Amino acid sequence: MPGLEDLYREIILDHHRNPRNRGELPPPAPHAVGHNPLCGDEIEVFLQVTDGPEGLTVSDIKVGGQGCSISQSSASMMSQAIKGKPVAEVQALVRRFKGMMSIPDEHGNDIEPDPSVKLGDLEALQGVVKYPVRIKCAILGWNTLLEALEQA
Amino acid sequence: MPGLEDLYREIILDHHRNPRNRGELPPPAPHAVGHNPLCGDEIEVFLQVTDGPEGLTVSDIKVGGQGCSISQSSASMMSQAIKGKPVAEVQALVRRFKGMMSIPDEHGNDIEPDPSVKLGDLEALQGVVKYPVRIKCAILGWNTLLEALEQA
Amino acid sequence: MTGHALDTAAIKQQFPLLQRRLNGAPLVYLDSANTSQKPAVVIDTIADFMRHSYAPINRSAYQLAAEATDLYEGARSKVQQFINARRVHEIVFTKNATESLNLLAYSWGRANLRAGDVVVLTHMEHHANIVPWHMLVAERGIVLRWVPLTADGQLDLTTLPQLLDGAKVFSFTAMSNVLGTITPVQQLCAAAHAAGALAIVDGCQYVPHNVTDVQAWDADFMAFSSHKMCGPSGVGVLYGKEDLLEAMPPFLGGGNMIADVRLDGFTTADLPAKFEAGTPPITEVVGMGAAVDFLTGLGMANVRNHEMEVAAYAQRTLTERFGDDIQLHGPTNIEVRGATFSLGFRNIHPHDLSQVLDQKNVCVRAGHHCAKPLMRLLGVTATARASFYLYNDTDDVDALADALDGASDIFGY
Amino acid sequence: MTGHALDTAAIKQQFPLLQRRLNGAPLVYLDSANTSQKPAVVIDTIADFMRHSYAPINRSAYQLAAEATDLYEGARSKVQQFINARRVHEIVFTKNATESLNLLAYSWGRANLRAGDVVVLTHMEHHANIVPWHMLVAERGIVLRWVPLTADGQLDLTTLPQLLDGAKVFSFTAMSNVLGTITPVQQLCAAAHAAGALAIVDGCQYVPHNVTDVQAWDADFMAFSSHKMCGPSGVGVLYGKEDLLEAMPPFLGGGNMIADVRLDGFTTADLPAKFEAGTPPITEVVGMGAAVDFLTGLGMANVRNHEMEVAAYAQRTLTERFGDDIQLHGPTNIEVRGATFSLGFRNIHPHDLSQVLDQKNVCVRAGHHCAKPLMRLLGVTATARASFYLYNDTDDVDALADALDGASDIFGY
Ligand SMILES: Cc1ncc(COP(=O)(O)O)c(C=O)c1O
Ligand SMILES: Cc1ncc(COP(=O)(O)O)c(C=O)c1O
Repeated sequence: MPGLEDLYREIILDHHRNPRNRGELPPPAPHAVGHNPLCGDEIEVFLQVTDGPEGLTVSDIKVGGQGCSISQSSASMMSQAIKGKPVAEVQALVRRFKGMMSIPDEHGNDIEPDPSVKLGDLEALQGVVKYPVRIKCAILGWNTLLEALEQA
Repeated sequence: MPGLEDLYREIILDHHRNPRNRGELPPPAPHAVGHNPLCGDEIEVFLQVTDGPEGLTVSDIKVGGQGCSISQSSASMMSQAIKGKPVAEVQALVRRFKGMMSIPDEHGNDIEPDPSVKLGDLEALQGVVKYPVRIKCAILGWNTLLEALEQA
Repeated sequence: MTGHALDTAAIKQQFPLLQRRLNGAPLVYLDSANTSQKPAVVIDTIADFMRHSYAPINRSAYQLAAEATDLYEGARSKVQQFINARRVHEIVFTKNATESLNLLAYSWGRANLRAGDVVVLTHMEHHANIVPWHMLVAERGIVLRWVPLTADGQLDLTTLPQLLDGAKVFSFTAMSNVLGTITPVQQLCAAAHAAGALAIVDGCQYVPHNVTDVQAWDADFMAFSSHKMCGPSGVGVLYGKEDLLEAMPPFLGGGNMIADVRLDGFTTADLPAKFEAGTPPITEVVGMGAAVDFLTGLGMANVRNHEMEVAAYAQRTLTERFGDDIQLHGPTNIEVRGATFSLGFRNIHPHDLSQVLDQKNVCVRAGHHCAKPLMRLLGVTATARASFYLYNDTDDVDALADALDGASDIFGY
Repeated sequence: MTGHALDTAAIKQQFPLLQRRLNGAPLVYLDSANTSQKPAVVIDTIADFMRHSYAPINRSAYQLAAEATDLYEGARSKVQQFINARRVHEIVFTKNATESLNLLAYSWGRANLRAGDVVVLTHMEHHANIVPWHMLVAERGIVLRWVPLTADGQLDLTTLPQLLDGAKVFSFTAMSNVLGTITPVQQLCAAAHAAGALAIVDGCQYVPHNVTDVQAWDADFMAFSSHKMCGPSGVGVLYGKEDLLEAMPPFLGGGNMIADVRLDGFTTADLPAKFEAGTPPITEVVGMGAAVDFLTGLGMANVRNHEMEVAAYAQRTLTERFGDDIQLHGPTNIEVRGATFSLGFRNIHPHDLSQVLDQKNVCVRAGHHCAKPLMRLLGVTATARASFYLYNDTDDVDALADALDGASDIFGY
């Protein structure tokens, strides 16, 4: 399908077909539900946050909900990328990812990419920026993650 | 002033300069205030309604308030025309006058002119119909009269 | 009246946007349930009005303003006739149908509804006919009851008398923006009245596509929007029976809606000004008048007939070509549905489907269509929706089918 | 920045309506305080948008809709920059300034104001900034206090601290639509904040004519309308500080303003969608963006300078030619006034005056200008108002003066 290769990279379709870390964690796991009010997509994020050698660490994450290939694969890749990472690193990754999605920071300014933060597979989502409506899809899981972290 | 002769007939300007029946009647005279919300004109109508040989009769009327030449002269002519008239005749005159002003009846239909009701000087106001904004001016005193009659 | 077929080729020519080519190919616009395209006559009326006749309405004595006022009020008469309202001042111009419904909930609702009072809605309402009532639940403690649906997406009326028992309001759509279902409006109004409830009709999806007669229905209120019926954005309508509108307190306060304002209070103007606070969408109302003329010229019975043909063709084509791979929500009986189809296709998420169809310039909306309660009932978070209007024809159905054909490639199903 | 003079002759050429001849003579449009005319670039933007790019915004994934969304949201950024708001989602599109002010009274007011709470207004407010508060007086028992005026029609600030003492809100106009008075907005905002009150600015008459900087003012909210600033009718703006807008409950309920809707309740979307329920005035917002570009191109400082020149010339000409026969309301100091003049002329009622001036195609508004409390203070029921904008020049002043000259004939004074 000409023109959409940028959006639907193979790795994205793979995460869409086989989402990683799917499931739930029982209460009192920190937990949040995110909605994309435009299309009805819903993502649930469950966390296990424990004290580790490098401070608070996301020792486990599960992702639930339903959505399109972009929101599902983005959340799936996100879960892989942050599992086992210290919260501080997770936050830096969220920032980096939002920067890639052209989302401004809390002051409305562009986010400069921090080269020390590695995106790995998540780079595959770069093509989404050309489809502004889909940015909301790609970012849904990440905003839900932030909300869940606030509960931790 | 070419074009406005139809509107500003001499008799209208005369009533404007020398309004008839100007003043107030003390309570408990039936009384109403009408506003033209578009331009701020205000007209007050005070009535004396007594039982006469032909039924309830407007034995006296006074007109107060401020407004443009059209609203003032229309109210002034109205006061002359109805003073001493039975209420039933007054109501027929209101209907006839509204018909001349192209105002539909309570069902939204045109009012057919009733030839038995004489307009007299009020005919001079016929030219107002060409100026839809001014119809509201011409009709203000008459609607206020109806309200005052309801109090009687 | 036998009516005549619409000449869709000629009609399409009248819509400049439908002549546009995107990436070298023509557009197939199938999102009219969301918002419709505008014929040249509407665009020209709007531009000409601003070029030659734009002026304030109602408040100035000069000729230019009188002309503009005549055009504005003339549009009100056109709308009155279009829906067969009894009086011209029963037509209130708002910014959209959403404001019209909120006006009812705020003004009529706050004046008449107390804790425990019942408002009946249906499971297929648009958020615009749900959220204003939710606000009254939170604020006043009113109670909502919901008319359920049958398996094929019609209203299930078996329990309607019980649902309406003791209700103050029955507010329902005349046509679902998701399922395409046309509801039996006249019967529903009668049922509401039999129970002593007001009947509020959400006419957003019905008025643009069918002959509307609020008097025959005996509807108490109806809300609809210009932008879905070939008119400009920025203007909606609230129809209301005169005595009901008269008795209601005002909603928005400001210029035009007052008789007098003093430091210590105000009195309201007569209808319809009472509900038209501030400078109205002057140009847009005039443009809506042109849209009404355009529709009247085509004949709404002809529009309905045309859309029934397209709907029947779409149903047949999509089912024949895709069988179990396609799921069409809503009634199969064309008599009780419009040409709006929510669909599921294989396992492709509607958002992805819409993106892929867009590669072929086929514009369909993916999402919850502002009807999340209905989505939950259907067991989906979203659908793709193809909605056809008077400028669409069977070629557009074929274009949709062809685009669907290619859609699964990329996802490898 | 020294700025440059406006080339009014060239500017007039850009306004099609001002080229119109009525009864064989050109129009002299002096009613821009009521609503302004539209430059060709705005009319063309609107028509082109409907011809080429009209589509739903926000809710669809296809390219046409993405384009329309970009144009719509682009206009929001333009408006943000035009008034120097900090964040783009501090700009909420409404249908007009009246809705913006009602939104505040309904949403912020009902969430925050209780019986006895004080709202301070001024004696020169437009009904749009009075009636919504009157409604809260009736509904909630809030108390209104009024800032009085000096003899020359400025705000009398001697008792302002006392008036603001204990107040929750100070809502005032930045420029009077009747007197032309420009108020010291920054000082008034500071006084409000010193008293712990919110500062709400009615920017309807200011924003179209001056450089506006809500951050420099430290205004909490500001309302204004597109149609008075060369833009289309049907769209207004509410500016609000992010944290205040965030904390407010929604106003109108429906599509676009929700995050989720269930049978038993709803949650709201983020700013600005939270306050933009239903299909917005899509085309009109895009048109407003073109108007903002047009104004920015001219330079608002240049606009203000030009209007000061015209105002000074008008004041001088009318006083010299008519002496005691003319009464000009409002300040004589051009520094604190715009080019809007309410006037009394001999004993001619404003309505008659406007009608007579119209014979010479001079369009002025007669009436109470939606400011009845101010009219009572001035001791009149109405005034005639001549208001000048960027397309007016000293020739228009002369045309007004000439028309006034002839006005008394018919009334025989
Ligand atoms: C000072 C002022 N405030 C508010 C308004 C109301 O604006 P709108 O009618 O566009 O809602 C106006 C204009 O009519 C005005 O001049
Ligand atoms: C059934 C129905 N009701 C209400 C609305 C709301 O209309 P608007 O967005 O024009 O206010 C819509 C369309 O969005 C609709 O389809």
